[in-house]
Formats: sequence, structure tokens, C-alpha cells
Amino acid sequence: MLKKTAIEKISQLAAVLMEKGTLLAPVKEVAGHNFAEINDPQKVDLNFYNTIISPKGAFFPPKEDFIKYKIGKTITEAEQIKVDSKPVFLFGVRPCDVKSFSIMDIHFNAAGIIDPYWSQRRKATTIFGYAYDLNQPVDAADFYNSLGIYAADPEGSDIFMVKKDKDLLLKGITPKGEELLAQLNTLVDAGKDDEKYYEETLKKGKEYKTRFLCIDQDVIAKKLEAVFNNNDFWTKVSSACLSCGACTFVCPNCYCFDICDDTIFGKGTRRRVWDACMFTDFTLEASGHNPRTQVYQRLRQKINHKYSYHVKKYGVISCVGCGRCTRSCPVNIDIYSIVEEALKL
Amino acid sequence: MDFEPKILGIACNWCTYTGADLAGTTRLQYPQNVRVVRVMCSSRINPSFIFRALQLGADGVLVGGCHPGDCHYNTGNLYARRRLATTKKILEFAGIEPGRFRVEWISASEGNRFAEVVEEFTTQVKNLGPQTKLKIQE
Amino acid sequence: MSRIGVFVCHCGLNIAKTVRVSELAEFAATLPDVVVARDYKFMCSTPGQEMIQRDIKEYKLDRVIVTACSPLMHEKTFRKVIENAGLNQYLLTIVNIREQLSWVTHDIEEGTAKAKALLNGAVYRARLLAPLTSRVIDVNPDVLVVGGGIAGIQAALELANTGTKVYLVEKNSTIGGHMAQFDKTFPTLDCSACILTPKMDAVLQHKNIQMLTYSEVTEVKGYVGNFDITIKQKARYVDHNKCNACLACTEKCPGKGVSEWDEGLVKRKAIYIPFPQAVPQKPVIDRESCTYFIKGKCKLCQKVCEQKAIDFEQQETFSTVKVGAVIVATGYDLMDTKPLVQYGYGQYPGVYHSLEVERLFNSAGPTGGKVTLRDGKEPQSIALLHCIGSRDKNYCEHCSRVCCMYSLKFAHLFKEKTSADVYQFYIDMRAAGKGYEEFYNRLIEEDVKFIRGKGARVTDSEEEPGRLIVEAEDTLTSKFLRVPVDMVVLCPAIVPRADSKDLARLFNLSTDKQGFFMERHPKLAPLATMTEGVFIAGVCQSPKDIPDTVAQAYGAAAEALTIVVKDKMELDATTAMVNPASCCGCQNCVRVCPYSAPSFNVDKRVSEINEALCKGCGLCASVCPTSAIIARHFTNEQVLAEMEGLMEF
Amino acid sequence: MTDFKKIEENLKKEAKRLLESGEVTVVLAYGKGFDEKHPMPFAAKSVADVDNIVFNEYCNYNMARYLVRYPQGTKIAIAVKAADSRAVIQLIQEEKIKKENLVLLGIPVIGMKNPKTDEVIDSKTTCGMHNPVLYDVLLGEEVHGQKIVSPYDVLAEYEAMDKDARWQFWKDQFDKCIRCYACRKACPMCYCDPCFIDQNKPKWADKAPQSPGNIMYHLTRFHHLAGRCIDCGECSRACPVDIPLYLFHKKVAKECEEMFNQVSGMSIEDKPVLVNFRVEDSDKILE
Repeated sequence: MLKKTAIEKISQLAAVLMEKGTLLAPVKEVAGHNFAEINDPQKVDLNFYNTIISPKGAFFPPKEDFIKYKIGKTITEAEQIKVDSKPVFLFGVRPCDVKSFSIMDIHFNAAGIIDPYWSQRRKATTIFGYAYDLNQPVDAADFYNSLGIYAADPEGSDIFMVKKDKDLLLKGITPKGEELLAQLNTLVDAGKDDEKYYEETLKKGKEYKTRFLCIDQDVIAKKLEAVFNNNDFWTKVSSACLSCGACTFVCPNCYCFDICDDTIFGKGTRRRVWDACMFTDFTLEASGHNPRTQVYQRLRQKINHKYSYHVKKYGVISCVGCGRCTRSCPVNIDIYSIVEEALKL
Repeated sequence: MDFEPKILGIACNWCTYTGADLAGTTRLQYPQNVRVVRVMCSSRINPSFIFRALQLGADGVLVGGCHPGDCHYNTGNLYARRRLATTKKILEFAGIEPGRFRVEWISASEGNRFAEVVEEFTTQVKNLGPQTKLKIQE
Repeated sequence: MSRIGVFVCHCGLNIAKTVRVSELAEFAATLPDVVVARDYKFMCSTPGQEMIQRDIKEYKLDRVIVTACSPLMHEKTFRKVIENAGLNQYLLTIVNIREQLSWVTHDIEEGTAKAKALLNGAVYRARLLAPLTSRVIDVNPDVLVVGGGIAGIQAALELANTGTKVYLVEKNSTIGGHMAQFDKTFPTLDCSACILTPKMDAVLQHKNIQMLTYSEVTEVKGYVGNFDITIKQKARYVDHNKCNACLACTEKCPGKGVSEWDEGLVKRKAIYIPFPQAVPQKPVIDRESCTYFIKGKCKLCQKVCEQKAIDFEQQETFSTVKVGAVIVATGYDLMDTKPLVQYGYGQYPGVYHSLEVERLFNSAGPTGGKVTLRDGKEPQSIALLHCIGSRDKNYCEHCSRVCCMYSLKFAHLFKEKTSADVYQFYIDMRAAGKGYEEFYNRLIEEDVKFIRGKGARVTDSEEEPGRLIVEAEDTLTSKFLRVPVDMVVLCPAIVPRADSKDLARLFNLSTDKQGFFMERHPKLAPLATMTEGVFIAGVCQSPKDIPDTVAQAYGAAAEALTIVVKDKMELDATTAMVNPASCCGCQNCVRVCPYSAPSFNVDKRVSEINEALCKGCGLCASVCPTSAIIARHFTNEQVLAEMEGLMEF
Repeated sequence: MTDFKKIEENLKKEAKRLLESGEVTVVLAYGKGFDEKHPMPFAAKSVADVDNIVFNEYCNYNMARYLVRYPQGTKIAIAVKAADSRAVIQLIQEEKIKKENLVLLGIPVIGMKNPKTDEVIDSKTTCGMHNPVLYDVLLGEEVHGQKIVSPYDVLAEYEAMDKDARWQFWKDQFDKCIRCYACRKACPMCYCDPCFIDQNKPKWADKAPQSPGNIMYHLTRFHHLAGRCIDCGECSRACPVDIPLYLFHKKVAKECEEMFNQVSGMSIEDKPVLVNFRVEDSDKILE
């Protein structure tokens, strides 16, 4: 089933989705677009390349409250915070980002320990994938092709969307998506030429070239292991690194977090917040010892985690080549170039 | 009901705290909105204390120290003057009413000055109404 | 988890009147970590103290909160209490609900509510308190006394007699102070010199006293038990080691200076001793009036000096003394009455101030003890004007305390030495001292005319040139009076020494509104100051008569002794320390510390604090961007927690 | 206009000379990034590295940020534009580095651009000066005759706001903060390790990226940088969500300048204003 709507009427679609549940969609901010919970359907803005921050926050929010507690005289009362089971519509996710969810699933949802927060949110969410606009130039930072992802891959989406001139075509991919699509009465059925356009776009997506490097996950995993002690290399590639968390916070695949208690007036919340392996105190131990005091050690950890440890542990690279880290890096460190350099060693 | 502001006072041990004691010894009457934290010197006051106090819901913050030149530690309050003046400018540019933060030099013998300042400041903060901007909403 | 005991004091009705104390204790019992909460009539009394100690044992308390009067009042008392029960003294928190609460409100609702908030703050803070170990330091057994007036002399002698080494610093070239200027003392009329000069001599002779005349304190370093005090010896231009006090020099000297000792009534030589009984009996040269220093030649004194003691090249020198305690007894100045033009001082020669009159009576004074006016004539009528500048909101609010009595003394002496009519213009006659009222009664009988009314103005007389008219309102008859007299004696306000601010700064003393040095507590610590180890005695604390001054001198000596008799003492443990793991090496602490306690370890790239130098102000902790500096007992966590507790309710 | 190519040549020439002669062991400059618009901070440690050096209008980086990373005593040459040289001066004032270990390669420049927006940053987000305040070698001709624009002009709009509007403005800005700390890491003056915000004892603020913690972090950071910020604007350019931190820093700098009559990073003889005082400071500053 292929449906369509005029892009200028996108707010109508948004309004319908908002009635059914929570809508997360790109909105324009000063610096660019980001996913946000929509309160005003007019705010939904599909005129974007990709968001600054990845949509991972839909399942793994920057701040997830677990428990609310009250420190009492004899007993501390605690109450678990339940994830809202209301349907969520994650609208306008680029194919590389859709792919990132399945990689994160392994960690949060499949590797023996089920993270209830991630898994419940995943279940409640319908993903509206959205092909890149093939008429726009590729951003120089992107390299998702190198990871086998293409600009118009519907895989992983429940509904996949393609922009056709002034229209938006929506295709149900999964039964969940099909079902929802059928209920969205602001949409109209797409015509034959739309069908054709949709199919062609998927094909043309393969031709829409980002930077490309032949990355065999086992080769790179071994390579990085082999060059682990090549301090010259790591020092050189990290010499500009500021050790901030920009890259990891915008990354769709970084999942490290910290758990902290925030208490005021004896009442508090235990929550998890995003953490970054690039932070100095990320590995700081209670004893005061810190195994990764140097910038190069931290950057090496980040690259290795994504391209080596993750491969060994979960059988897949923890990177989708969305280019966000490169774009957000205050000093333009480019993970692609580092991998490229490493492979040459 | 009238709004009764909660005001955090931070007083240096040697001058303002002693001055506040003197106000009591001489049985001066003043509003009870100010709750005083004693520190050894006004220079002990970390600017973040002020930000934190406002986050904790203080409607105003009153800092008291020795008169410049009379600091028990010679020059502590001269540093405090610069550091707290800067704090005030920061609050102001952030859009916090400048009237919510005040620094006063009150010596150990100025019990009446302490009472006066508390009276004045309480009225001033009362007129500004509850401080909601920085207060952490539970 | 802490085990906190809360002890709420009623302080009789002082607190209980405006704070519902039992409700406060009940409230305390509901707070987390509070295992026992009680209220009691007088927590500082023996039963109160024992209650706390019993509960510490019975409830295994590890924190104690006493909700009572100001910590400045009884923190030390209760620290002792918990320490004797086996708890570290720094685990005590005092909540001030008296001075800063019950005494400043009439509203019991308001009082109780605020008391709860304050107590809650204390509970938050108490949880984070840490036991601290007091530093034990060696105590220097010597004492410095600043000021060689009667207070300083008495204190120095008392201390010296116990075997304590005393340094007595005096700004002038002789000790003796104002008392040495007086002729008689009230109310007994005994001769001032007769009772003072033996003491001055005793100072000179005492082997335990090192007298440093013509000297000033210029720098104070260190702290109680270990002060390092720099003393400037002004250039005397006479080598006192060589001088044999023959005073031949003073006879030959052609220089003429104004005699400060005689309050400017006469001239003295450029090389001089201030008065014949001066101690030491050795002269100094006043540069300002010395012919050699003015014109470059003379040196007559040098020629006549057989001891070759004159040294025109002498420079001021600085020496450092190490002492364990200091007594400041720097006395007073008279207020300068020239700006009070209505009294005509400096304008009419017949107007005198009280110290000038003291000199007129003195047989060693400018007139040899004869009461004559500046023109040499004996006055036929004399007016004594009380409260010039004192008890006056425009100038000094305080009462100078001794003027009534010395005016009576003057009146008596005038009657004795002249046949003049004597008028007393007073606001109130204050004669609250042993024998004072009796002395007043005696004077009434001596035909002194008492006019209850403050002298308002002194003018010259148009009818009788040379005479003065004193204008006043007699408040008993409500009549406006104009009294013609030959001589007017002003009793100016007693004010702090002109340089007392500098001294206050040197010793870190607080001053009151008038500028007198502040005592630590007006009742319970009248001689101690906010600076540990520095005591005050005499008029530098507030105006008082000789008996009170001497009593304070004894007291201050005893206070100083309590410190220096011990060879070790405990210092407050509330110093700062550096957590090297958090230090970012910015050196802010090094830049700001007034005591140079922090220093930068170049090898480790972190700051370190010398706790012996730290006075615990906490400045370093607030300028430390990484919170690496822990201001013990006032740590960031403790202050933040207290703030949180205070703001909760 | 600035001849960027010329400066690049001179920079390479000097770097080569300094490394060859052994005068320095590191040259902190700018290197090639993944494309021309994205150059990177670059540490040249050998003559071979010099080829990688570039200079163009996107080389905004304040290389002073990297100085404290090297062990004390390391001989370093550093490329400095106007604000960068002020950062070096400020670091010398704070005794983090020593002048004797540095060779300052001064770059007078106009027309530096923000690669994200392509707008010229000169006086808007940076201090508005064109010539380095301190240098040993000048790599181009000093810029003169430019219209003098106060770096504080951009504040007018915000100063004119009513306090509630200004609060709303900043609250919205700080609410965006994701606590990646790129601002502090890009700042040449933020050399603290650990930063106060990372501490648990005392815990100054929540770690979660939400309003109270964000505000505490930023306000305190403004105070820590008061009288020290040299207005290079790196914090704002580093921010992935474009919080205009430079505005606040400029305002604090302006206030400090008015109160203490000293501009940060202008003289190595100065002492940072907030760890200093003058007896004659006026109580008026507290009003």
C-alpha cells in the first residue's frame, strides 16, 4: 500500500498522529533540525538534511528516570517510574539512523539482558523512515555507503517515506506500519506514477554516493586490535581532539550512560543520563585511579569500541556512517579518515 | 495571604554574624524571613552558593561581611566584593531581578544596621514576589 | 547514617517566650537521622550538660545539635561537653535561636516556624560534619604589651612578677601615659606622680621587662602562641646605651619645640626629656626643632656630651620579637575641640581643655603648679563645661565617663589654688564609683556653682574685653544664662587614638562605632578580642577611670598568662587542605591567601597548604574552581547542605 | 583583505625553520581536514609534518587550548590570531605556561569565517581585534585602518531586553544544552581537571541535561571565566546546538572591564581580576 500527502499538508498528518499518541519529528532550531516531541503540528519540518542529534533519544533518552524516592525517618520510600506505553510515532528518520536502531537492539534488547526502557519504547514506537532527498547533494561528512547503507533503504522502518517533488509518499513496510497507514485518513492513495517513482527512488538510492571505503568488519576489527599499541598513530589522530562529548552525544550508536541520584529536600530521582567515553572522568575509579587519562587513549577507545570490540562482541560495527560526529566535532575530527588511516597501517 | 519570602543570609563570623547577635542582645525587632548561614569570612562565599540558594528556592540572598579594611582576615572582603559584584552582574544578565541579591558590610557593633538591612531587604524581596526563575521545580 | 541528638534550650523564658520549644523538639524527632530530641530549661547548666552527655552514651550519638544561644556564646562550652562524653568536639552544631531569633521577634508562630527551618539546616549540616583533630602548637612564653600608660605598666608588672618576659612598647620617649600628666587623682586627691612614678621605675628596673620606648609596632605575623611582631625603634639620635642621663645636652640646646607633654602650653628644648620624672631619663632629639637638622650646623649637644652619646646619623631600626600573647593598652586622645567653634577653643586664649588644665595644676607643669591664664593673671571666675563632643549625637554619642569626676577635682583644685568663682555646667552629674558621690557632696559644700545645663556657646564679652561669656540654659529653672568668666575649661570627649585604626588592622581587632577596640563579649569576655591571643585593657576599649583601667590591666595580664603558662596549646582545626587529585594547578589560592599558607608544588603541579599558617577564612576554597580545597568545618558540601536544609521549610 | 595563502606560506616557512633548528619541538597550527572547509587544529612535530599545515578563513581554532597539554618546559611555537594571543597572555598571567618556552607566530587577519554559517566572525563572536597583542614573528602585515567595532556592540539588543524576556531567552538556550561540554573543552581558559560540574563531592548540580543543572553549569562557568575570557568565541562555535555563549561571556567581560578597569589577556604583567583587588574598589560595583 502506497499513500501520499502534500508536504505542505504535513501538519494535518501530524495532528492525526498526535491524536493517536506521541509524535516525535524534526523541528527547526537555530543550529539546525532536531527530533522533538511535537506539541504544535505546524512545527513539524521535513525540510532538513539530517538532524544534529540522532533519533536514538526516542528509545534511549538523554535522561531516563528510573526511581523516585523519598528519604524518610525510618524508611526510604521508592517508586519505580513506568515507561509510558502510549504509542509513539518517530517521524522522518533517515535510513542510516533506522539502521542504527537495529544495531542498538542487540545491545539493549537481545544480548541476554533486556533493557526494559529501551524495549518498551521500541515496542510502542512506529518508525517512519525517510529517504534522503536524492536531488540534494550529499553532505561531505556522510559515509554510510561504507557500512552498506544506502540513501533510500526502507529496511527497519515500519513506514517508509519518499519525497516526490511537493508530495510525500508513504509505504507500509511492516504489518504494524501497514495497519497504521490504513488508519491515517488524511492520506490519499498514491497513483501508478507514484508507485513507480517510489520504486525508482529505492533503486536510485544505491547510486546516491557518500564517501566510500571498503570496510570489512572483521578486517577492521583485527586491524584495530593490531595497532592498539601504536601510540604514534593514536597520538597523531587525536592531537586535535578536545575530549568533549559532542561526537558521542550526536551519535546514533553510542549507548554509554551514567546512573546518578539527584536529591533535593530528601526527595530524589535515580536516573540514567548519557555519558561519553571521551570525558576525562568516564573511567575514573573510586580509588582515584584512571586507566584512561590521555586523550589518545579515549579516542582510541571510542574507535575501537565501534569498529573492533563491538564487532567481536555483537558481530556488527557500531557505526552507520551518518556523519554526525564529523559534522558536530568542534575540531573536525573525522572518524572515517581515522579508519581509513588505520587500514593503511 | 501575604507573601512571606524565604531569604538566605550568609554572614561572616566576625562582623555581620556578631552584629546580628548584637541586634538580638539589644532586642531590636526585625522580620524573620532571613535564615543565616555562618561562614568565617565573606570571602568564603563561593558564587555558586548564590546560584544554588536561588535554585533551592530562596527568594533573595543577603550576604554580610566586615567593612572593607576591617576584615578579620585583612583582605578577604576585598576579594569578596569583586567576586560577588561579578556574581550579581551574571544574575542580572541572566534575567534574575538584581534586587534579589544584596551584599552589605555590617560590623560587629552595627546591630541596628543589621536589623535595618534585614527590614529593607525583606520588603524589597517581598515586593519582587516569589522567585520562580531559578527555583528547581520538584 | 548519622545518629543525631537534638537539644533545645528554653534559656528560661528568653527562648521559650517566642519559640514553642517542646514543639521544636518534637519536630526535630521527626527528622531523618535524629534519634533523640529533648528540650530543657537551661541546657548550659550542669543538669543540661549531663543530659547531653548521658544521651550521647545511651543513644550512641555521633552528632549533637544544641539549639540555644549564639555559638559565639556557648559553642566552646558545649564542645567541651561533648568532648568529655567521648565525642569529637567538631561534631557539635549550634543553632542560634536566641540572639538571632527569640530576641528579635515577638511572634511565637513566626519564631517557631523559623526555628524549625534553622534546626533543619543544622541537621542537614550535622550529617556531613567530620571529626577534626585540633593542632597542637608550641607556645612562646613571652608577652608583648603595647602602650606604656598605667594600663600597660600595670599589666607588664603583673606579668613580669610571675616570671614572664614582657616587651613593653611605648610610642613616646617615656612611659607613663596620660596619668603622668595629671596632678591629682579623683576622688581621693592623691598625687598622681606619687602613685605612678614608683611603678614606672619598677618597670625600668624589672629584669623581666624589656622596655621599648619611642617605638611602634609595624607588623604582626603569626597567631596565638606564636606571634612575630616587628617593632620600629624611631631614631632618637642619642645612644641610650652610652647616655648617662646627665642632661647637660638639654641645658645647652638652643632649639625650641612645642612641649607635647605640657599640651603645647610651653616650649621645650630640641633635645629633651618630656618631664623630669620621665622613664627612661634619657633624652631624644626632635628633628623638627633641632638647629642642626634645620640649618645643618650646631651640634652643641654633641660637644657637651662626655659620653659621646649623640649620634646624628642614627636611623630608625626594626626588630622582631616573638611572643605568645599580646595586650593592647593604647589609651585615648581627647577630641579636638577646635572644630566646635561655638566653644572658642583656639580662638580665645581663656579657653582650655582638660589636659591643659591638668598640666596647670601640676607642680612639674608649665606654671609650676600655679593656676594662671596665658597672660599670667590668676582667673577670678572659671567655668567648667562638661560633655563637649560627648553625649552628643552630632559628635560622639558615648559618655566619656570620667569628665564629671575630674571636673569636680578641677573645681576643688581651683578653689584650693585660687579665689575664683567656679561654675560647673553639666547635663547629668554621674558619680557612680567608690567614694564618688561623697566627693560630689563635698564639692557642693565647697561653694562650687553647679548649673544643670550644657554649655551652649562661649563668646567674648563686648562690655569687658578679655572676659568670656558662657551661654547655657539652666534646665532646672528653664532660664537662659550668660555667665561672664575669665577662664573656660572644656571637658572634651574621650576618643580612640588617632592611629587606633592602624593598630586595629595590625592586630585584626574589631572596632566599635566610636572606634574603640571591641571586646569579644561585653560581659563574659571583656578583655579578649576576636583575635585569639590579643587582649585589651584600659581606655582603648572604652572610656574609664584609673581604678577600672588598673583592674582591666590585672585581668588582661591574667588572660595573657592563661595562654603563655602552657608550653603547648590547641589551635582550631578549621583550616583548609588541598585534595591533590582535584587540584588543577591554577594557583588561585596562592594568589589570594593573606597569610601565604598555600604554595605551589612545582613538581607535582598542585597546591599545598601549610596548616600552621592557615587561619581558616576559606577564601582559597571559594576561589578554587575545582573545589579541590576543603575548608574544614565549612566545606562546600556542608554549606550547601545547610542551605538546603534552611530552604526546605 | 588578508592574503591567506601568503600567511600559510609564511607559517610553513617559520614552522620548518623552528623545527629544523630545534628551537621548538612542536608547532601548534592548522592542518588539513577532510575537506578545505574543515581544517583541523594541527600539531606539527617534524619537518615532514609541515606540508600538512594550512591556513584559510576557516582556521578559527584558538590553538592556545592545546598549550597546557604539553609537559612543562616543552618548547612550543604557536600560531596566534588576535584573540588567541590574548589567551596565551592570560595563560602566562595564570602561570600555566611560561613565555620563555613559547614562540608566538602572530597572524594579523580579517575575514575569518564560521564554516557552519559562512558568516564573518571578526567582531561578532570574537574580540574584534585584528592584530595579535603579543608575538615573536609576524606572519603577515598588520591590519590597520579598519573601522573600529566594539566587541560589545552585539550586546545592545540583549541589554535592552526586559529582564523577563532575557531570562526566557537564556532559559531556552540553556534548555537546549546536551551537556557534551564541548564549550569548556574548546575554551583555552577552561583547563580545570576535574571541572567543578563533574564532581560528586560537592555535587554542584545534577548531571542530567535539564534546566537546573544546565543553568548551574553555565552560570558558574561564566563566573569562573569572568575577567579571564578573552572573547575568542570558540565555545559558541564548538557548541553542537549553537548556544550563543559568547554573548554572555562578552557581557561579563564588559562588566569586568567597567568594574575593574582591566581587559583580560592584554598584558602579561596583569593579575586576573577576580583573584585580585584594589583597596579603592568602589562599593558601587555591588549595587
